[in-house]
Amino acid sequence: MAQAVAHAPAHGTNTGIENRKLLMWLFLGSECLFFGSLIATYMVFKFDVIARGVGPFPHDVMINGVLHHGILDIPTTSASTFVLLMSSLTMVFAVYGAQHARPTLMKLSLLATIVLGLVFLGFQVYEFVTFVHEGLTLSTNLFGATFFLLTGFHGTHVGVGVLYLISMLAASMRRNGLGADAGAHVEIAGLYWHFVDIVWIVIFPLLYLMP
Amino acid sequence: MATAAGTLAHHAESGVWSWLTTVDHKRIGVLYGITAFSFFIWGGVQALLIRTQLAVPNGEVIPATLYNQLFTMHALTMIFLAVMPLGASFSNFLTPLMIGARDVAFPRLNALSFWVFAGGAVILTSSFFFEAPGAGWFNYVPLAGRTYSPGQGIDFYVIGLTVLGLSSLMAALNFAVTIMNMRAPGMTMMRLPVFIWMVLIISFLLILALPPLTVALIELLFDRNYGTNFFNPAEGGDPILWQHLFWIFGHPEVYVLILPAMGIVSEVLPVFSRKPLFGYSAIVFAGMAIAFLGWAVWSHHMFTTGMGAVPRTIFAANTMLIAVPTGVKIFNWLGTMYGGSLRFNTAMSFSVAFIALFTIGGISGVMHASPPVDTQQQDTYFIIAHLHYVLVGGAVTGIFSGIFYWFPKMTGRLLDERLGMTQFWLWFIGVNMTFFPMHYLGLVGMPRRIYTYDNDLGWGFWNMFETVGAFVIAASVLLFVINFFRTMQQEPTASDNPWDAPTLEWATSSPPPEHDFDVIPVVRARDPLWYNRDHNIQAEQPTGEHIHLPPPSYYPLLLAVGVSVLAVGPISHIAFTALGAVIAVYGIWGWALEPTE
Amino acid sequence: MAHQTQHAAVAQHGLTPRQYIMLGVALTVITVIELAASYIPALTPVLVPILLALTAIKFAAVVGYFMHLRFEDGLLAKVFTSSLILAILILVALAALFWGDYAPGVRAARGDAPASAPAAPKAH
Amino acid sequence: MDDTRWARARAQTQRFLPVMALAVVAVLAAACETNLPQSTTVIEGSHNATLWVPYRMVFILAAIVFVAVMALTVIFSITYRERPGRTARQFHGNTRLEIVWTLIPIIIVTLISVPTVNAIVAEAQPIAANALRVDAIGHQWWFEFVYLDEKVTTANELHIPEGREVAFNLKSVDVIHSFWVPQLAGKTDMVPGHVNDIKFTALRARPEPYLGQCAEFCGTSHANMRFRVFVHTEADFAAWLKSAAANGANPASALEKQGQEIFMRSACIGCHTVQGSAAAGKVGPDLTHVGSRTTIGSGILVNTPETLEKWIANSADVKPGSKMPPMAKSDGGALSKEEITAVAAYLSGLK
Ligand code: HEA
Ligand code: HEA
Ligand code: HEC
Ligand code: CUA
Ligand SMILES: [Cu+2]
Repeated sequence: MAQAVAHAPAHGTNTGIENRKLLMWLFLGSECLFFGSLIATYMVFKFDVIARGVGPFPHDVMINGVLHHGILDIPTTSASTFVLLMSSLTMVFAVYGAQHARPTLMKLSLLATIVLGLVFLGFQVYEFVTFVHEGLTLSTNLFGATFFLLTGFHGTHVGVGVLYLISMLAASMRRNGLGADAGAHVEIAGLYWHFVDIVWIVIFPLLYLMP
Repeated sequence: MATAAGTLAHHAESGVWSWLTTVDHKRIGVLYGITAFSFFIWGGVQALLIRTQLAVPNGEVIPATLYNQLFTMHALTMIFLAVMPLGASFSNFLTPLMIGARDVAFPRLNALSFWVFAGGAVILTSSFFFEAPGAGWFNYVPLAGRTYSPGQGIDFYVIGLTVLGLSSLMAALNFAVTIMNMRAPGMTMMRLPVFIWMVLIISFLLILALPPLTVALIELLFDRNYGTNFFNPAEGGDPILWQHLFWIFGHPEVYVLILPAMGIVSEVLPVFSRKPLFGYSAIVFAGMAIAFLGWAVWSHHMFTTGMGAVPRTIFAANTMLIAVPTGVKIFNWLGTMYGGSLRFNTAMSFSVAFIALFTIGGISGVMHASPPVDTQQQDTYFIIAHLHYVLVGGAVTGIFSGIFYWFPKMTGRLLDERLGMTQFWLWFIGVNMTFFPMHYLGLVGMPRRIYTYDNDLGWGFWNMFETVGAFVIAASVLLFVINFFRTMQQEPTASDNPWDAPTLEWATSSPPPEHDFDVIPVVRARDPLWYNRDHNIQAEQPTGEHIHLPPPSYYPLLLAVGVSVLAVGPISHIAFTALGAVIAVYGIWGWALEPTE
Repeated sequence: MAHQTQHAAVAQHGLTPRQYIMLGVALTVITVIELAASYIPALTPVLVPILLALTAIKFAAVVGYFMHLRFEDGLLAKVFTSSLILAILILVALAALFWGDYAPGVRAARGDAPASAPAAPKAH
Repeated sequence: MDDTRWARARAQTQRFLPVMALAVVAVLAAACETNLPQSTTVIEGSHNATLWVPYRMVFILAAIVFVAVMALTVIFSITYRERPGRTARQFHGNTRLEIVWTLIPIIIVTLISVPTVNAIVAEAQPIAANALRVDAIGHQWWFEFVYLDEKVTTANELHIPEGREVAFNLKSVDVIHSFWVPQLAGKTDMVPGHVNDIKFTALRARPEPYLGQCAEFCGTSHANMRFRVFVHTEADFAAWLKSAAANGANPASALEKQGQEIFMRSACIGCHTVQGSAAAGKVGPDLTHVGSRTTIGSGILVNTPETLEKWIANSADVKPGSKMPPMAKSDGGALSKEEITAVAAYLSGLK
């Protein structure tokens, strides 16, 4: 089977894990701490806006008998969450295509992933712009600061991922594509992409759904 | 010679350009070493200025603001630009040699780490031309916020540390992969030299500890420049959050500083005791236990911030527990000396001194691990005594031991022993003269970070004494510098294994050829060369097989320039960010497309 | 060197395309459940545990199958999960430290009220 | 070949040793200092007494470990020195020993933990019913003390009764400071946005003050942020409270009168309070009884009319970074030399 060749295990490593793959997983471990710290900041200040009564607020709250409407747009964000989830699915197929010597599947899936990533970023830009119009900025209150920092850094990661995938797609258009190593290249890009997705899997319920 | 062994692709051997584009781990190690030692002297000069100001009560040598910048930059220089990269110098030079590999897993990434480090060092140090940071090395807010530090100093701190952190992260990832994946046949994990174990542990510590610092730095950057209020109590922020995030990084960081020295000592002691390391596995597991526990103690730097009784108790207990694995190491080193035949040359003397000096620092650490006791010791010279005993008496002493031990391997020359022993005694006396009285001064109430003190507090004598001690240390360091230059002028005469040492780096020539080993050695035991010696096993013969080495590349340098220029945007003009980004993107593309065959 | 690399060949299985799609659908369904749960007032008291549990499942599914971690050498799983656990522990510790000691409510009660009445002992 | 080299080096260093020993003795003889007003080992307050229990325990155990490790290092270094005919014994470890030296530190650490936890619990006791309540507020670079029930405000010099608990709320208006009177109590930080607390009982009244010092780096003049604590008998304290609650004294001479006028029409009143006058500023220390303080500038200058003049003329001269602007005309202020003399006289009279 052609598959066996494309899957050739890394040569000469003691663990049998390819160097770059090990590097990526270690890096993702580091990223856990990075987003962990950002989320910790968010959690530490979670109740501060309510305690101090300085809006805009993330969710509907009653303060001194007055109902303040939450600023978070859950339906829209659910849509963008779905988009990002689907991008993970298309990414899986890009890896699958690369590893099973099906370059067209790989390229189309990469393209789909890029497009979905861009759509997600579009949602985020829209959300940020709306919030700024409604008076939520970095300096309005700690919800603004923690929200923009956390989702902003997630968005930056998505952006970097999109650039990464575009480079990969461009490189795969060359005469000999991504070369013999295509499977590994795309797989490692995929690891990064999925990680960015799971960060959102955590952020979405934490920020948007929990009261 | 090197070329006889394999058909080696040739690269430029000398000249500035060859150093700028090198991806050879040994050369990168040398670059780290020379840069870091220069910064050690620079940090030492700052320390001498500090000591001069404190020599007498109401000293008037250095004004308050400059003094505050000096101790801040002294600590930053010593920690981030001297001791950490000195550790990196050893791990770069030695890791592939000691595990029997031809290079690290990602040679270009390795070069990038160095150049990004150089960029960060330039950024941080250049602050002296504008305004140096002056809020202490742990940079507590709100003092470090825009309101109370309106100048640019703190921005240099933030940018400099972020860039340096990036460099360390890349290096740590690289070394973790190298050690896990690139070992010679037979080099199982439990045969790894202890030094390599320590490098691996440090790599994990850095990979996991740097992100919280980065997040703290980003939040401070935003607070200072983009209007957020993470640390501003007036708007609901909390200065304590900075302390937590900083020390979540900061405590693992101190183990990053000490573990290389512990690794060095574990290599040197057996060689000059002429017997195997006592309790190898205990030492390795103790190293892991230290690294593991090191995550659960950070708040011991915050015992006086008004934490509740429960967290204080928990953090105190965890902190004290670290004495247990560390004690295991100390006693195993003593066990290594026990029954040996100790040859007290310079390398060995520094290693034995390490045991004594580090223990003193460790014990004082356990003393202020008790929160009630710490309320009397925190922010006094007792802490300064502790930190210098572990850092100077520990880390730097260990590093000197390593320099004397591996110098023949690195340069083919043996450092002069007479100068070496004189340096050692000056060092040992100077360190104790400078830092031991600090315990006493702390206990009689001298706070740290004061540029002046009154005559009638009874601190004058010992401060003068310490200042004299600091100059004794300087004399010692000066002797080393002289020794270095004198030795380098001589012909390389060192044999492959002048110490009859057991580890793989001594199986190749001194200095090693560019490809490290003519034939990758096979490892049969924990002390491979001793095993081979005792079992009369000859080294494998070269096969003439083609040895592939990665070609030099200027992309790491270019990319590092891009990153550094990009980073100074927030403290200069946004145009720099744009320019840096362009350079960086170009660098990445060139890097990705550059053939490595 | 061959002996070192042999066991690597066993790795690299993964799911079939069909299974991937099924998993994608399942993840979407879980997301919908999360969303729905957050809109049902009756669930409010148990919403946090529900969300945490569902998030954990999604997380594990993506990491395990999309990222192939289930089929990789155990070392990778160890590296990643230990990092993740550390991150979670630190997050929990910080939340506990701040909510326990310095939470806004606690702060207001302890702090800005002038200390005319004997303040409660600061036992965490 | 290396052998002769290092043997020679060793001979050299050995000649050096007696000289060193002599030096050590000489130095120790020269260093006998008895007056240590900020020493943490002098116990004059209940807080310091509580923490002295683990403190002492820690010291004793530390000394034992220190002596043991140093002794082993030195003994091994001497006994197992390389010598003709010696060969190193080859062994790899010893599990029983390994267990022993794991257990010993565990025992030591447990011994330290017990008094530690006891002291932490003792610190967390509720405040005594008759406690004196004081807000201690950190400013860059001075301390403000507000007696909550007595409604008295003072700065840099704290007066308390002996034998009665004093309970502090520790606050800060700007950056983090730390409240520390080594002989009475360990330190606790003053963190903006938080209110920390510390309480202690001074064990005895004495004429000379206890020295306090800010113990968290707080900027330029952190070194100059000191304060004094006067411990009185209960009766003396009551008298002090009474005088401290009174309005600022009226000027007693023409010069003082002139000084008062200048003070009241100058920038001073924007920052300083003199009770019973128009001066009600809150930026700087309360000056109602500044004349009765022994020091000014948070404990860095003895309080005399001359030092007051110097301070008012340009406080940054004596205290780098001082937040009080220079007042002398020569330094960009509004007051002439004579005017400053008058103001200083007025302030000296505010007993
Ligand atoms: C190389 C760096 C290094 C190392 C290894 C250590 C090791 C330790 N440190 Fe240290 N520490 C610093 C660097 C380091 N530290 C620095 C830089 C600061 C100040 C930061 C600042 O404020 O600027 C600091 C501050 C610091 C504090 C905060 C003090 C304060 O600000 O109030 C505390 C408190 O608990 C502490 C504790 C410890 C402990 C318990 C250890 C332990 O790991 C030590 C363990 C070792 C031993 C105990 C010796 C050997 C053991 C035996 C011989 C066994 C038997 C011994 C006993 C049972 C006691 N350290
Ligand atoms: C690795 C870390 C490290 C190292 C190696 C050192 C080394 C030294 N340190 Fe430092 N120090 C810290 C880390 C370190 N320090 C930290 C973290 C702080 C806390 C900062 C803070 O509060 O924020 C601190 C603070 C600190 C203080 C307290 C300042 C204060 O609180 O006010 C003092 C005071 O004496 C001091 C002194 C010294 C001295 C004398 C040395 C000596 O060992 C230095 C020896 C080196 C030399 C003397 C080099 C000289 C060589 C020459 C001159 C050669 C001649 C020149 C040529 C050939 C060109 N240090
Ligand atoms: C902008 C505010 C400001 C103005 C105006 C000002 N002061 Fe001050 N003053 C301070 C501050 C702040 C301090 C505390 C400085 C320190 O100790 O670091 C202080 C301290 C003092 C002290 C020392 C008090 C003590 O107990 O240590 C005296 C005396 C004093 N001021 C007198 C004056 C006089 C007289 C004037 C007017 C001529 C004046 N001040 C104007 C802010 C001000
Ligand atoms: Cu206030 Cu230091
Ligand atoms: Cu620590």
